[in-house]
Amino acid sequence: MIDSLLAYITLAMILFSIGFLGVVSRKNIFVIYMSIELMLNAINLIFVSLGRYYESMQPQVIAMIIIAIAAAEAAVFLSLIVVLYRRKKSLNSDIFTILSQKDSHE
Amino acid sequence: MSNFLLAWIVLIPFISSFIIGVMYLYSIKVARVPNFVFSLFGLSAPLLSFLLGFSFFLQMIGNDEIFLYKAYRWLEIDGYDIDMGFMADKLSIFMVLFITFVGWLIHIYASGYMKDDKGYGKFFFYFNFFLASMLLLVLGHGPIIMFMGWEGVGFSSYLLISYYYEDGENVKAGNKAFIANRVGDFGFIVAMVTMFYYAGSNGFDFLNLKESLLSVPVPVLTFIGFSLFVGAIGKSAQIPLFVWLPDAMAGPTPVSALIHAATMVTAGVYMVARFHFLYDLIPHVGLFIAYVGAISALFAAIIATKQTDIKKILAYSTMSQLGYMFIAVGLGGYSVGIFHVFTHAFFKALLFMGAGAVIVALHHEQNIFKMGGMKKKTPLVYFTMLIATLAISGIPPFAGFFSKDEILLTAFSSGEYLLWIIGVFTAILTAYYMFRLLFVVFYGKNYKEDKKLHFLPKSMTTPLVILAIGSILAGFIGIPELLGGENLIGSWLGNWKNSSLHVTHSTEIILMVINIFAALLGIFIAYKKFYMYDMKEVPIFTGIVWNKFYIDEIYDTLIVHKIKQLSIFISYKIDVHFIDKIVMGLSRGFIRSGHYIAKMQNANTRFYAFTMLIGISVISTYLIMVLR
Amino acid sequence: MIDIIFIVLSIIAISGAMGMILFSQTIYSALSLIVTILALAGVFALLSAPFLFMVQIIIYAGAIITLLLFIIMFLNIKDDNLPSEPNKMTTIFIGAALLLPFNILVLKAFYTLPSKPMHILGKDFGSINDFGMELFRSWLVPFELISMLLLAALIGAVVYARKEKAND
Amino acid sequence: MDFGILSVIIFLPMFVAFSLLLLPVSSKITRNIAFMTAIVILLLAGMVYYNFELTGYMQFREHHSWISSYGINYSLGIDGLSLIILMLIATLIPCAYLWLWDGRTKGYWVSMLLIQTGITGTLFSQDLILFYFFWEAMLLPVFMIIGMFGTGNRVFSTIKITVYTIMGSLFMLICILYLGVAFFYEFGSWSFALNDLIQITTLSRAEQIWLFAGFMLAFAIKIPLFPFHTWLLETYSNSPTGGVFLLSSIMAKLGVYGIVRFVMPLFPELYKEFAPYFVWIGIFGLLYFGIAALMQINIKKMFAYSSASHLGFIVTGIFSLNAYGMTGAAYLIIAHAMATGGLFLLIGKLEYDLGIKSILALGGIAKKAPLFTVFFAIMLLCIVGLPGTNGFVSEFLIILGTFGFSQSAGIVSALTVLVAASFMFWLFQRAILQDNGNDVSQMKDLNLREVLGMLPLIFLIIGMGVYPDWFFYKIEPTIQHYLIDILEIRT
Repeated sequence: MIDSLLAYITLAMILFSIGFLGVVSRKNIFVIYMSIELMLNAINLIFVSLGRYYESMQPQVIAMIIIAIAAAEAAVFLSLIVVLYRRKKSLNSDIFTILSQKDSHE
Repeated sequence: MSNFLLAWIVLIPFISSFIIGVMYLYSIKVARVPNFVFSLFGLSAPLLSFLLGFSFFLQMIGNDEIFLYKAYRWLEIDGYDIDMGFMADKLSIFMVLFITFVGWLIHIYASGYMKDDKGYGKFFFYFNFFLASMLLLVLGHGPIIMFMGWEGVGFSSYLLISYYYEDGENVKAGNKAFIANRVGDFGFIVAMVTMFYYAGSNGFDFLNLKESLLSVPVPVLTFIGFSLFVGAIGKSAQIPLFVWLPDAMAGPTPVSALIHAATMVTAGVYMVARFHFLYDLIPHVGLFIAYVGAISALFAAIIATKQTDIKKILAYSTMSQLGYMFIAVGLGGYSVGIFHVFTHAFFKALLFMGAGAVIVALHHEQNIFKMGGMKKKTPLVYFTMLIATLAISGIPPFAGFFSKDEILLTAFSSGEYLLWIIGVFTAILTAYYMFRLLFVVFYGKNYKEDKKLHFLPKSMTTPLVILAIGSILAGFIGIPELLGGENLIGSWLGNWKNSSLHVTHSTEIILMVINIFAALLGIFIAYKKFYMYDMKEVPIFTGIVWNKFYIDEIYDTLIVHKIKQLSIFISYKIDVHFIDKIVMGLSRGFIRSGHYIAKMQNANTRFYAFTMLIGISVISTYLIMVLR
Repeated sequence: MIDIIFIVLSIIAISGAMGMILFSQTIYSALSLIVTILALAGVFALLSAPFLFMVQIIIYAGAIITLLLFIIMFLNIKDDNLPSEPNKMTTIFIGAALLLPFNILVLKAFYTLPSKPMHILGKDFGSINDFGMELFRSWLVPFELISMLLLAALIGAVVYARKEKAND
Repeated sequence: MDFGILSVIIFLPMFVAFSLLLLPVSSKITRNIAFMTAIVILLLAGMVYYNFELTGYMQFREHHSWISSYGINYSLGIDGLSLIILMLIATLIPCAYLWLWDGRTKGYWVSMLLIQTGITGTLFSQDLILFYFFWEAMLLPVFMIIGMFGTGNRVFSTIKITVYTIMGSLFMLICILYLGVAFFYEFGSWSFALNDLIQITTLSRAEQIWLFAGFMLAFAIKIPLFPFHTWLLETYSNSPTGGVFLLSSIMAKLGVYGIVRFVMPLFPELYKEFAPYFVWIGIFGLLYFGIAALMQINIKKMFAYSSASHLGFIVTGIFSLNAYGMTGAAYLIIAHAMATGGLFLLIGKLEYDLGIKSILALGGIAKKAPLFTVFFAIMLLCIVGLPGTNGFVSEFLIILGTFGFSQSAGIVSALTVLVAASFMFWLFQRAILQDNGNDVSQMKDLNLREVLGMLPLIFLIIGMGVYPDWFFYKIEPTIQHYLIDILEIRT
């Protein structure tokens, strides 16, 4: 009974929620990144469990593509963090607000 | 029949004015066109029209034929046609004859008067246009066509009055004339529209209206008649829309002669006569018209007694004489009114041209108290002016006597004795102020300067002579039966309601004598006061009469000023501070709230995520509730 | 048996995730994430996805998160470089409350699906063979696009991380 | 006419504009090509006019599917009213180009061409979404031309006109969508074609009134009716000549056209029911704006008020519910477009030569530039409604129609003969004729090109005034169709 679909979905949703909470609550840019990764994993889990449920290979392929995209994301994201940290000596995600062009609107 | 020639009576001056206008523009832009070319076109157009009119006149003798020419369908709406048509009956052809004839003489005079003016071509362009509009007014076969001429006359008078446009005052006078005329036009248009709805079903021309107006209820007819008369008031300068007439003297003198003698101001009288079938049905409005005329006549005569500007005196005298005409047409004596229009055309044109000659001779001096002794210097002008003055004062056998006598006879025989008394009193005043002018200008000794007089060309003096002959003879076409004559004009214009037949011959003689006596009384007073007038200085006048009863000022304060204030109130108060505030306030509200919303766009991604979270939460809650 | 494994893995995964968002030290968070990911790899294995199990361990845990750890260490983060997060717990609780409807909604949606046993399928399902056939038959174009994406990410990363000029 | 002549008329200017934008050509060549385009369109419009049949129904129909899943079609057609407005546009624009000949940049010409596309598209659309599309597309180049080439506080003016017009047209969009949905519920398929939407029967009275109000708001702002007029002053006084020319002479008229084309068939009952209000609003606007114009110092603001005054009169005409008033209104649309367009071109020249907009700083122009004065006078007479110009014919017919609608309204509306005359002639005196001692030596008289540009207008003004029947017979059946078939009024 416990191995029915709902259990896997519940797990995935819990992980997803935790990831979301991490994005919302933490300022540490690394943790935000990791939370996003966690959310991606939760989604992967849903895909895979649905694949198992419908006995289809397609979701697994999608999950695999997501992992590949996560890898690409990791590369870009981490290099960005490196640049940012070099300049501002901070991991606070709020300093990214300097990227907005708010001044030109005033 | 050669009815299409009717259209050419109107078209010839139009075409000639167009040609002159184009040539004038050519002359100022490219190469100078000599003056005689302008005068060639300008003078031939009225003459040709006159000849055409005369040919129609000849065809009309002895029968009651009405010539009708429909040129084209002007417009067609809803299956209803309005034509561009021309109609000549005895009334209109009579008008055409003296309009073109007197107009022609004034044209000749103007060719001498305007000789040195730079805008010679322009002047004839306006002049021919004026004449053409007047002819259109007279020959139109229905109210709409008449109205076109009506407005055209108003506009060309504007052009001519503001002829010397560099001076703002002249243009202002032109504006005044145009706006006052437009007030009249408002009445005309209202009358026309009402007529169209109540009586236009069979066709909107005079012949059909004559029939269909019979079935219209009297209150509506009263309204129509009253509104039409508002139009006549504006055009013919009666109380209360006369203010433009004295100011209209801003134009060159031939313009005054044309406006006052042959065209424009007589249009109102003509219109009432043209709509005689309407006014016959509503005698109470006719009486009102007669009273307005009488009061205007008296009022203008009183003002004229105190004026110093030679042209303004004549202007007020025109207004006064128009008042006489309205007494006649108001009381149903249409032929009498038109008779006076006819005689008046001659002597008033003559008076203005004579005055113009004096003005030119004295190098554009218009104050009569700076003139004097002109009798010796310009004897020809003196004699012609004397004839005209005698005519306007009503001394037999000059033209004015017969027509004025008939008007007063009409008033008396209709039982309107008050009108008659006003008429007679005005006749005394008329004789007085006209002879005051004559004595001061031609006998007075005020003009001391020995400046050489300006030369008067032949073209200016010849028309004077012709008009003087006209002023003597014009009255003879309407000699009353009493004096053994035949009232040619009365019989020519048809068997209109004419109440003069109801008095006995003895009464008629008494009235005639009273009139002559009144004129002589006026002359006598003027002689006493002004013969051999000699005053060292130009007198300075004050008082309510000299200030024309402050009518201009009253209009300025009560109407013009108030409208200006209202205009400022609307455009600078309501629009800016009220309507604009509301609308732009709305937009400012949007902009302000936009600022607040923009504050949320603070580039803080966590904040965005949290907002998103709230959104997800709300939507999910909603969906849970909906999807059971 | 599977149930027990699943429960254990779930507990590990959830506690790892909790740890990740709760630790204030970055390095601990990263280590917690590895735990979660490994636990998830186990769950993938339970779902008859052996290939993904391997990919998860090798690429995710082995490459991506290791890269992350490497960067964290490379940057040599000190405590005062870390942002202060005083409202962390409050936000987490509020957020959790707000997320509850969403979770309920999703679970409600899946609840409508008919229940079905989820035991491990035979060898054929989820093998590399199957996976490869699927990938290169129906997903060839996305696959190629992914390679382009990876290339672009690679170039982007190099451009970003390049040593900056002094005057920048 | 199988090649879709209406589409060619619509999209030729746009095509030319984009080609010119992409090609590296100078502003002079741009201008020449723009002028050629306008001439070609004039010829095409003449072809349409020649082949137009004397019925009141839509002709030259073109129908293509555009967004078929929502029943949005590219559907064009013209009737008598559109025809005369088309002829108006086609005649006015080349004339205006001749006047704008010198000193305009490439962007200016491209904007003008794009505006032409928007205008003609609006005119031909038979599908409400398509209409809305062109209606908005027409505004964008107007904003550009005011914002880029205007004078004074031009950005503020642009914002103001944007706020006003977008607000109005958004309400219209909502109403259009509402109608589409109502059609879907009633007939089970999507359509936004005018002919389909008029068949809707399910709308309650309250819904109808709201929709009517929404449409009327959009058009009232564009016209503008009292009290939505304050954008007009800023915009007219700050727009460049070309912009103000198109705004006053054509776009304002499209507001009136929209009422006749869409509001009347969609809500015939309400149209009849609310007609008295609009007749009086029109008359009120006529007097209100006319009086306001009297004391304006800025010559362009004065003409802005004057325009508004006449447009109020046009609205009175179209709501008079009889053939006289409606024909008169259609005629006044043309007459006023020509006169006011000509006047704005003339004033534009005045401004270009002297750099003056204040009446007080003018004067003595007549002596310096007689031809200018003559043309100015003729335009002015048309505005004033002197017989012999088409202004008179239209004003007379509208007064006639209004009188037929309500006697008191007719009498009040006859005041128009006074209102326009008083401020126009006063302006003429102060700004053109009398010598105020101001320095106007920079003023040049018209050259041959400008005379050529103005002559067609003069010819039409006088020709249409002297022989109106010539121009009437094309539009008469359409008006009858409106009255008998749509409004179901026996005349």
